[in-house]
Parts: sequence; C-alpha cells; structure tokens
Amino acid sequence: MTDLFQENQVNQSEMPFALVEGEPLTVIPQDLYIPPDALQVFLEAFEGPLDLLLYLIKRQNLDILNIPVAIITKQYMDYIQLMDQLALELAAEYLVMASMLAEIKSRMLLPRPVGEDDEDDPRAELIRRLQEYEQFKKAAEDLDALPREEREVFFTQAELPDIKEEVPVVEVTINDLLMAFRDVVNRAEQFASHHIERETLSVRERMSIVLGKLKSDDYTEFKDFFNVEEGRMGVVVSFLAILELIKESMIDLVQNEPYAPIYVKARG
Amino acid sequence: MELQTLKPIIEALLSSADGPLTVNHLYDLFTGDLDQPGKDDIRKVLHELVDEYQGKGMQIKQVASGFRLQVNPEYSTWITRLFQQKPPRYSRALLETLALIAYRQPVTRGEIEAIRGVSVSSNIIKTLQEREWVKTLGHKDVPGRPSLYGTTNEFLDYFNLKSLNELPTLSELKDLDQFHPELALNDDDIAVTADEPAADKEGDTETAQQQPDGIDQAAS
Amino acid sequence: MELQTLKPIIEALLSSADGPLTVNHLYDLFTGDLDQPGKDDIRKVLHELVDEYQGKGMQIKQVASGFRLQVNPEYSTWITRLFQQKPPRYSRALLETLALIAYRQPVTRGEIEAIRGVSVSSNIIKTLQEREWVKTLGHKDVPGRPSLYGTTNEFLDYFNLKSLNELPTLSELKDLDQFHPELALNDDDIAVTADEPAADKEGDTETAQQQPDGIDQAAS
Repeated sequence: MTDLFQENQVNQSEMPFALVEGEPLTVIPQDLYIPPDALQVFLEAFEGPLDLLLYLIKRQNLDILNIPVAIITKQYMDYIQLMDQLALELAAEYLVMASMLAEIKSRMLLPRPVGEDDEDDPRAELIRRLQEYEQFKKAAEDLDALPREEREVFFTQAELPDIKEEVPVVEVTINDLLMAFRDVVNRAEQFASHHIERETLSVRERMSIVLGKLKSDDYTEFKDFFNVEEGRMGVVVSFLAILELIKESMIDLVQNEPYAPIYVKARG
Repeated sequence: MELQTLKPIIEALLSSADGPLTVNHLYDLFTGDLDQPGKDDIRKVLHELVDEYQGKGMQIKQVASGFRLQVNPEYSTWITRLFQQKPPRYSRALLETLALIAYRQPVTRGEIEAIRGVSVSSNIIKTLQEREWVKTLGHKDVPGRPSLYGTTNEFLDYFNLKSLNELPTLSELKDLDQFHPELALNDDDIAVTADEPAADKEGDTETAQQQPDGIDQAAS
Repeated sequence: MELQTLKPIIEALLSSADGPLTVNHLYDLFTGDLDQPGKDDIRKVLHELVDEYQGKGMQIKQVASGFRLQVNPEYSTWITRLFQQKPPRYSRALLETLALIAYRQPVTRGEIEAIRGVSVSSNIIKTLQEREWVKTLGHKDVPGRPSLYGTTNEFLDYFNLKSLNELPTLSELKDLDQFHPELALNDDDIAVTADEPAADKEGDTETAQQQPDGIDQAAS
C-alpha cells in the first residue's frame, strides 16, 4: 500500500505535474490515500472509469484540458491493481479505459515532428469524453436538485363536497347495431363454409319467447304458447317455433296418454 | 415565529393533510423549530385563515376533528362535471355479437363465433347480460350443453322496437347502403323501413316473407 | 361570465382535480352554461391566480400537462414532518441516465453508454419507463434497430417543469483551444501545440447540441 505512491513521488519530485494558483505542485496531496477496507465502498461510489478518472483529476486540482497522462495513468493503474488484489469484481469498462490510457501514454512518448500540424493530441479523445461525462454528471446533480414530487412538491387535498357520481351508460344507436350486423354478414359471406339456415325472424323470435317462458324442470302446457288474438299467422309462427325447438333439441314435448294435455319442457 | 411567517406554513399543512388537523397536531409539527409558535398563535392564524378564504373556491373550515381545507360546496355543479366520466363506447365485437344474437336467436356462442370467424370473449357476453339486453334462454342439447342466448324486452325497449320484426332485413340494409351511400343509414330510414304494425296480419306475412331472403343472403 | 365569478370556480376545480388541468379541459367543464367563458378568460384567470397565490401556503403552477394547485415547496420541511416518510432517493446511475435522455433525446441506450463509459442496466431503463418518465419514441435505423428514448410530460410534471426549456442549462464544454501551451511545454510528457483542428470540431458540435433549440426540437 505504501509503495503505491512512493514511486510516484520519486518521479514527481523531478518535475511539477500541476500548477496550482501559478505554483508548481510536486507532491501528491495526502488525502488521495484511501485505506484498503474503505476501498470497496470507495469504488462503488464511482459510476465507471470516467468518473474515477474525473475524481483523480479533481483531487489534484488539475485542469481537465491538461491531463498529465503519465501521472493519471499510473494512479489509475494502481487502483485497478488494488481492485484486482482485493478480488473485487472489475467491470470490463475499467480495463478498457486502462488500455486506452496506456495507449495514449505511449503515443505521447513518441517524438513528433516539430512545425508540422499535429494530427491529434493523443489525449484529445479522452479529454472530450471526460468533459462530456462531467457535463452530464453535473446535469444529473442539477436534476436531482430540482424541486420534485414526493420531496418538495406536494399536492393539495381539499375535502370534496358531496357530489352525485353518475355512472354513464354506453349509448348505442340502432344504426350502430345494424351496421355491425351488415358488416358481420358481409364478412361471413366470404367464408363459404358457413351456412346460415333459411329461417324467418318471426319464428326465431317466437323461439326465444317460447324458451323464455320455460323454466327448467317446469312443464308448461302446449296450448299456453298460442294466443288466439294473434290470429292464424301468430298461431302458425308459434307452432313453427316449437317444432324448430324440438328439432334443435332444445325442448321436449310430453304427453302421458292419448288426448291428455301436451306439456312442453326445456331440455336440461 | 411571526404570525405572518406562520400563516403560509399552516396553510400548506392544511392543504396537504388528508384529514382535519387539530391545534395540538399542528403545534407538534413545529417541535424542534427554534421559534416554535404557541398554541394560541396557531389558533389565531387558523381563525384568520377561516375568514380569509370566504368567497373563494376553497374554504378553511373547523369541523369536529379539527381544521381542514375543503372545496366550497357552492361550486359542486362544476366539480360534479369534473368527475363525470365520458361514456365509453362499445366495441365492434360487442355490437356484432349483439346483432347476431338479435337476428339469429336462440343462438349459442359457438354459432356466433362460427359466423364472426373469431372467438367471442366472455366479457362481451357478460356486458350484454349486465346491460340486460341478452339473456340465457336455455341450453342446447349438444356436447358441452352451451347456453342459448336471446334478446330481452329491455333490448327492444332500448332500441325503441315493438318487436324484432321491426329490425330491417339484411337486403334492406344493403339496399339502403347501395342507393343512399351518403345517407349511410340514419334513424329516419330505419323508421320508415320498420314501420310495420305488428298486429297487422298482412304486414306480418310480408315481413315473414322478406326475412328469409335477407338472412339467406347472409349465408350464401 | 364575469371574471370575478369565474375565478372561485376555477379555484374550486383546481383544488379538487387529481392532476393538472388544461385550459381546454376547464373550458369544456363550462359547456352548457348560459354564459360559458371563453378560453382567453380562463387563461387570464389562471394567470391571475398564479400571481395571487405568490407567498401563500399553496401555489398555482403551470407544468407540462396543465395547471395544478400544489403546496408551496418552500414549506416542504413541515409537510415532510406531517407525512413522516422519507422521500425516495434515486441512484446516480439512474439520474445520469435520465439526464442524458432529457438533454440528448431522442437517444439510444448505446449512446448513453458511450457517454457514461459504463453499461446502462436494463433495470434502470425499466424503472424509468415504469415511472412513465421515459418512453420509446421510435427506433434508430441502424443495425439492431435500437430504441430511441425520450422524456414524457409526466417527467416534466414530476420535476415541476413546464417544458424541457426549463431544465437547468448544461455546463459549457471547454474547447481544447484553451490549452495552456506554456504548461504543456513544461510537462515533458507532452509535446503539443495549441491548435487542435479535430478537437475543435468536436467542441463545436457539443455547443450546438447544448442550445435550447435543440432540446425543443427533441421534445416536440
């Protein structure tokens, strides 16, 4: 643990790695030291490698635009090694960043022709990413600071007067119904296999009326289904309806002996 | 605490509480504050607030269990409207099911499904029964003993029909559509078509003769 | 309707509504009244009310989905005592993801991950969607067709905002132009000139995306 920064200090004593208020800074601030048992908590506090790098930079009051790559890389690697030693699960992103830092560092060491326009500062991409991440880290903090529901913003709860709550009933017009019927029939026509029998509405209706009169386990006299006032047509329709119901096994006719009253009973 | 500082805090507390607050409860909420107000101050502010809210949309009112913010009952007309739900619309599936029950009764769910080509959800049947437009007439004596559905008098009443005969035949429906596409079936058309005295024997016969065509067409 | 008659009614409506009310909704609630107020009148009264409630325990505030009556956030200390429950806290990962969606919408998960430098857990996206703060706006036309995320009106309502323009402005990105050449020379790590054409471009892009206009477009 102690040799962690010793090496740094030897190297750093030869050159300032940062300017703080114009003064060269050659000693790493002691508050960078973190006891090992606190390390896990410490690392969990980071939202990834960019966050860790930002921390390293900020702790030393370094300008993000002028990252001393060698130093930062060294410190970063130390943390990674520590995490490794402590067998902490290391997110892959941390290793990707380690290799990116190593690459930048090696490119910085290469001599570059003077006078020619540099293609790129090897650090440019890293700086861009650090800045962009920092920008949204700040935005998240700002967002968190906004007054918000459940914390600062509460709703008023005024006692309501007694109001008659009416449950609205769905309105249907006869047109809606007829159009629906026409559509379904039109659609059914396309299914040739569906055969709808030829039947009259009035008989169908009478079938419903007959069934409606029947209660299960109850016998109703046959003649009760005929109303003379309806005339011949009405009697015929009723008769057809009963025949149809028998055919469809919906009702039974019962007669105990010849000329005895005929009873109608619903099946089931 | 100054009364003028105290007032909006009490106002805020009354407006967010979900029930009346007593002077004692309010007093307790200031525990720990450097200049905790006295109960007399709280009482005084409450009565000032009661007066201040006269004639507003809300009022602060003392009830048996304390002080509360309530909506001024004078405006309940509009509050009622606020909570009035828009009547929902019935689905196409429901209307088609209803129409098939009306025209094809007594009919089983399976038969409706066969014509519609899709299954009929139990919810639809339930809704129609709750609305008392459709009832179970009995059970068909086939395996599974499915319910036979038919329409009710409530159904006829709702659609202002004396009997099912007043429903137009399918051919009439189609003709209307064909000859007056711009009319697209308004109630007047139906009334004319359906204007058939039920008691009239000849009318009955005619209707009876018309129906098969209409229904048959649906099948062919 | 006189504005002085209208005002307490609107006050009453705001105090009884479950959520924000729009001018249109309020207008509809007067349908059928003999002297139905115009939308302009309603708007005028609302803005008068916003002013009138300044410094009170309650306030009338315009958020994304309309106007609502709420407790003045200034007094949240006492309200928190009343409810005796801790407000929910959100993790940094969630807040950063939310901030990225809010400022960068429409944005894919991959783009969020690129900026944060770590993967975004599915749980976070799920939580944001369950809270109805974030919704899928569409899919990006690249391999995999990733979802494009954006914020909702519920997000704005929750954070007490009327529109995305009211979000705190993003801090500015410093241009790589601002290199200190003399420092760079002191650091024998680095052999760098002040000019960075490539980095320059990047910086410009960032600045352009920071504009409120950009945010506006994303929101609409």
